[in-house]
Amino acid sequence: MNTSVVLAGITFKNPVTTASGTFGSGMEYGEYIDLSKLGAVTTKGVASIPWPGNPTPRVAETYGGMLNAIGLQNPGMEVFIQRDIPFLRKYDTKIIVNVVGKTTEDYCDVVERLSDQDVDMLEINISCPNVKEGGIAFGQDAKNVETITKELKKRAKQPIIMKLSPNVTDITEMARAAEAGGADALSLINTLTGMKIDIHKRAFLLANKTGGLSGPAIRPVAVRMVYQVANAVKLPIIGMGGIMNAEDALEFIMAGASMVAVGTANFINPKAALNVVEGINDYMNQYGIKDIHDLIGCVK
Amino acid sequence: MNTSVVLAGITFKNPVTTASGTFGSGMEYGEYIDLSKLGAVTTKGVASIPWPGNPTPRVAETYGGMLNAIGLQNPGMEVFIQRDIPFLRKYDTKIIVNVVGKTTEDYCDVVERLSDQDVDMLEINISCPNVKEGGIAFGQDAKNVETITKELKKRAKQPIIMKLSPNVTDITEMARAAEAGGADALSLINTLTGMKIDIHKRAFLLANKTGGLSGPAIRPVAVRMVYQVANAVKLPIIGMGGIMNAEDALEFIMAGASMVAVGTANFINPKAALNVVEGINDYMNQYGIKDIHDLIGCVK
Amino acid sequence: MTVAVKQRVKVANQKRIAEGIYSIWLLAPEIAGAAMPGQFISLYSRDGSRLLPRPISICEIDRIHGRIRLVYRVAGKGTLEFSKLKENDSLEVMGPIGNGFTLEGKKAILIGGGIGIPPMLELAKQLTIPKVMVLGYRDITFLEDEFSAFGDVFVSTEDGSRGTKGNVLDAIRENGIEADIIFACGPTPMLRGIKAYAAEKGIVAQLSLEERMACGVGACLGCVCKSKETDHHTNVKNKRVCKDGPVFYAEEVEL
Amino acid sequence: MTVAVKQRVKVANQKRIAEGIYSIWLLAPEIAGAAMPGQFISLYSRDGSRLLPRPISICEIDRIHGRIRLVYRVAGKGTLEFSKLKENDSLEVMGPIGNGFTLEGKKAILIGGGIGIPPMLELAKQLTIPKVMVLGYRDITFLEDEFSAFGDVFVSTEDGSRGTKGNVLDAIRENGIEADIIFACGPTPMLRGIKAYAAEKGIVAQLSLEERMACGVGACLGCVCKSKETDHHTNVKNKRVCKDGPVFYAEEVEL
Ligand SMILES: Cc1cc2nc3c(=O)[nH]c(=O)nc-3n(C[C@H](O)[C@H](O)[C@H](O)COP(=O)(O)OP(=O)(O)OC[C@H]3O[C@@H](n4cnc5c(N)ncnc54)[C@H](O)[C@@H]3O)c2cc1C
Ligand SMILES: Cc1cc2nc3c(=O)[nH]c(=O)nc-3n(C[C@H](O)[C@H](O)[C@H](O)COP(=O)(O)OP(=O)(O)OC[C@H]3O[C@@H](n4cnc5c(N)ncnc54)[C@H](O)[C@@H]3O)c2cc1C
Ligand SMILES: Cc1cc2nc3c(=O)[nH]c(=O)nc-3n(C[C@H](O)[C@H](O)[C@H](O)COP(=O)(O)O)c2cc1C
Ligand SMILES: Cc1cc2nc3c(=O)[nH]c(=O)nc-3n(C[C@H](O)[C@H](O)[C@H](O)COP(=O)(O)O)c2cc1C
Ligand code: FES
Ligand code: FES
Repeated sequence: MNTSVVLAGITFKNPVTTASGTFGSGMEYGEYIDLSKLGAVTTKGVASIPWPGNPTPRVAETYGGMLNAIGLQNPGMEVFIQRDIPFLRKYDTKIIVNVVGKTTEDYCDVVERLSDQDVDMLEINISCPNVKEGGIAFGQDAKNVETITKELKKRAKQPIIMKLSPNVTDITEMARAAEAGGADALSLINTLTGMKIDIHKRAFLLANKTGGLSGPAIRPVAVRMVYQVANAVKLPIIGMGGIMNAEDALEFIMAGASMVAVGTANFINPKAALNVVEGINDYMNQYGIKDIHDLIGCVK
Repeated sequence: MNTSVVLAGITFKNPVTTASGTFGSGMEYGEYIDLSKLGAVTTKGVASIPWPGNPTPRVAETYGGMLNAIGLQNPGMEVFIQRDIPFLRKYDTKIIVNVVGKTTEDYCDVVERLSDQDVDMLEINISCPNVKEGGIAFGQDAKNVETITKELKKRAKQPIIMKLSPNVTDITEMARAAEAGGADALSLINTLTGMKIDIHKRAFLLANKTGGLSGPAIRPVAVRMVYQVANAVKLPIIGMGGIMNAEDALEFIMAGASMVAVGTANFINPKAALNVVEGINDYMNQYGIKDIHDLIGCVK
Repeated sequence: MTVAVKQRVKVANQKRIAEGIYSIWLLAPEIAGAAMPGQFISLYSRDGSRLLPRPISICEIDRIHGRIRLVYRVAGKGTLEFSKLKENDSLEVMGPIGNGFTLEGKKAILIGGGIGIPPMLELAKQLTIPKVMVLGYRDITFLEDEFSAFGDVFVSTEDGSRGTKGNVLDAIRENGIEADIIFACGPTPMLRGIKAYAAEKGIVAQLSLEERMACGVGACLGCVCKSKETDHHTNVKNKRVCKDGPVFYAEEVEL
Repeated sequence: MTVAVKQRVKVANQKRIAEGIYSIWLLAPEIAGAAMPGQFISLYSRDGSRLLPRPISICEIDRIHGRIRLVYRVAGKGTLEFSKLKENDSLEVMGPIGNGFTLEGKKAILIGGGIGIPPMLELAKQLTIPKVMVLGYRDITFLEDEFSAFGDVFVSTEDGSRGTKGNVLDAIRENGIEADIIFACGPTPMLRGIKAYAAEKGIVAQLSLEERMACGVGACLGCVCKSKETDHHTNVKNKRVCKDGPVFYAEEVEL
């Protein structure tokens, strides 16, 4: 049985990674699961300098999901390079580094610095709804998507994954722009912008007012977008958005994702990503499927 | 205690209506609740001629929500006018008629025909994700929104509510376009486009492949959009999207909605809309709030 | 018809009657009092992540004790949840829903396919004309014995492990069964076959259809089937399975 | 520190100890074996619509019987669900989580405010130095008696219905309580006041903070508090309440 996939020349032992920002750099969940069993670990977004993130409360539960407005708190690329990359390299798994910035220069700085590092792919977060200056502003305009992709491709030695925002009228337009800019792969979806109000306090639940909606509540939107993009561009897709178990992951794979990322589910069950790996194997065994590629995009 | 609201000159005894398409024309749920206790009944979208809708399966359950791809099946305006308006007029409630079409002419035909009828407001559905030819295509382009609003305003004698799609990059742009076109009020949100795959059958769950996601799963997105629009335009807003109970409804009201619509919740509990009416009263009693207007948009 | 209120009812008892098949008795006097064979009830999950009702046919009605029986297959998470209910546990239901079978004819064949078998049991009890039952299974059989009190029972299995190898129509042909009316519930391909068979034989057939539902009360237009004539309510060639059905005359519907 | 696995545990018993306040004992030998005063556990809802864990402090540890006690207020739907659990029911939990109190000092004041009172009970049991307890309530008191086994107990209530009218600091001042260390858990305004008081008196204070959580294990950065110095892990002036806390020295954090 083959579950390994190749994205932009990088071979992953299985099609399961973690969704950026839900798994830190793997240290905490590394106490619960063997990171070597994952196809890859995708790390929390890292910027050129440390970011303190947003005021608290930063998270709120919603029906079948959650809102977060972490605001991309991160220790900055230098600490990340010194501490987190060596930590992850001890495991037999690929490393995908999620990159954030407020300006094009910011993104370029991080990508340039990481280009010499021993990491496998760079995932460019142009879709974070929780920081005003950057993130999503890049991801909601096709021209911007193309331009920034081009700039980063010039600098990166690793293949580049553009991570798309679902808060757009037509996600295929953004996907095409990323493809035109030379992206090697696409990740989708990031969170949907949402809000929760505490009716007893008559106040926003999040200090940031709005946050990013994740979890199983958004899965149908994510599956739809993966399907649309898979049928619009040739790039391989990492699908995510509300994957709680292998069945959910298989929906994304059948819709056209070559890999999947487990996000919010980690918070509910630290073994969620591992369960997805195992559950995909079980499914393939049950139906006698020899190669995961027979499932990728099999529903048309 | 005052719970009555005035939208575009029409007085509603309370701020609760039903979401179009989830309540038929009130006949079925009229067996469970007294329709006279609702601020208004909003009817299923009606076209100039009968529409058969999409093939089945048309509905699918999702985590904390559901997908539908009814495809705007409706008996056409003539039967609606002969049968459904007289039925509803027997109750002491306002009538909001949801209007659909495939072309601008279609919409104009229905609005013209309804303009002489004894109904209180017209809600224009330019946001249905389930019919290829019309609906959402109008609602995802600001120019189209403005143009069609203008055309309909010329023909309608009743105030016009434009119902907006959440499947857009910037909902305030569509709201402003509707305002510029002369809309009297806005309804939001319609459903988010989603998809579900049956991994055992390796097929789409809905015959239409995609459907509209509704229910509590989408509430944070809906509340966010209502808040954004309330702060962008002067028009009154009917807020909807995942309202299951009075607490949920109050989130919308505090975010800036003057009225709320109960949709998918009717399917889970035929008394849902009534419970919302009563629960809002209870809340106001509990906190000594004399006028619902003290709650509308109170969270800034 | 009485209105089906949504109510919380208690479980009288439940047992597994075959691999993955459960039989549950619910204490629901109002439903038992109003129900007709062929009607169904909507069952609601306790877990808020599963919102929509699960439609399950009424298998038996016990008016005296105010109870109804359901027999169902564990098909997914909702029915899995129901299968864990024990005596005195409660759950929310709405019903009875829809139009059941019309009791008519001179000699009947009651046909059930798979999980379409249960509703035929109450029909068998209430239908007083001469009748035979034809039950089609994939492999494992259930409820078979309970039907034998009401007439001859013929069985078909796909794997031929019991009765006729094949489907219910094979069993009918093999056993030379004749009648002037058919009552049937089962998967669509089976019903399609029966519709053709009834047309060929020139006899009446009442078919109980299945479709995905949301409201269960006729409001959402989620559960329609294609009808031959323009429907009075919808004004198009669609009928609502939940409200106008689930039982239709074969000629009324396109399958 | 042992890893907090997610596990299903059984309820030994539960009772309501005041209006809206429940005391539950869970059979959780691993947690009981590893837990320290001031740590907490994450409780998971059975209803899939509520995904995130509910953090609840450990109120008592019974190593001998492998049990832990939680005392909590019904604040919303999750705690309402927990309040209905009965003996032998089970629920999923993860723990023990976080860093508890450091047992130190010569003479201590243990301060609990409202639903911050429960974790002080196990601390009172384990802390062997001379100590007094100061418990602040809005109106209705709970757990008060159980503390008296471990030292003098002073109470404040907002409405003055018992003890000092006012807050815990009013009670401390009114009763002239002195110590070289404070251990405290309660609402942020209370902790802010205690931090200022401790600074003024030049004494050490360990404060247990509260913040909304998602992962509960230090991965999501949802639950941070502001720290005075750049934190070793985050490399910014933020510490994670779930992993680095919930107990911090007053000088470490900005409130
Ligand atoms: C009128 C009618 C009568 C029925 N009577 C019986 C019966 O007596 N015994 C029995 O075992 N089954 C019966 N079914 C099928 C039964 O409704 C489904 O097996 C059940 O809803 C599956 O729920 P689940 O949560 O276990 O599966 P899931 O697949 O998890 O359900 C997800 C959603 O799909 C719906 N769904 C899934 N399968 C079906 C289906 N086959 N038909 C309609 N909706 C479906 C569910 O209601 C739910 O909304 C009947 C269906 C209809 C329409
Ligand atoms: C470290 C720590 C220890 C705690 N110990 C106790 C205790 O011993 N006894 C006790 O009664 N309460 C304690 N709390 C508060 C307790 O976590 C909340 O009251 C509880 O989560 C409310 O859940 P709910 O579903 O009833 O409320 P809801 O409002 O429905 O919860 C919705 C979401 O918000 C979160 N939430 C709501 N209130 C709080 C809060 N005050 N703090 C953190 N998250 C919150 C919930 O966990 C959930 O994710 C503690 C909180 C923390 C952070
Ligand atoms: C707490 C939290 C933090 C996140 N941080 C990041 C981030 O730093 N960079 C990024 O690209 N996406 C981030 N995301 C988005 C996730 O990677 C993922 O796209 C999204 O949550 C949908 O997947 P899920 O529903 O499985 O969580 C974050 C999500 C959550 C919940
Ligand atoms: C079955 C179904 C049918 C619907 N039909 C219509 C319609 O005809 N016209 C319309 O404007 N919106 C229609 N909608 C959208 C709802 O009116 C509402 O905007 C949406 O469902 C969000 O609200 P909810 O989450 O409370 O259901 C339909 C929704 C559902 C679930
Ligand atoms: S399920 Fe809504 S009309 Fe039948
Ligand atoms: S809750 Fe995730 S870091 Fe504390």
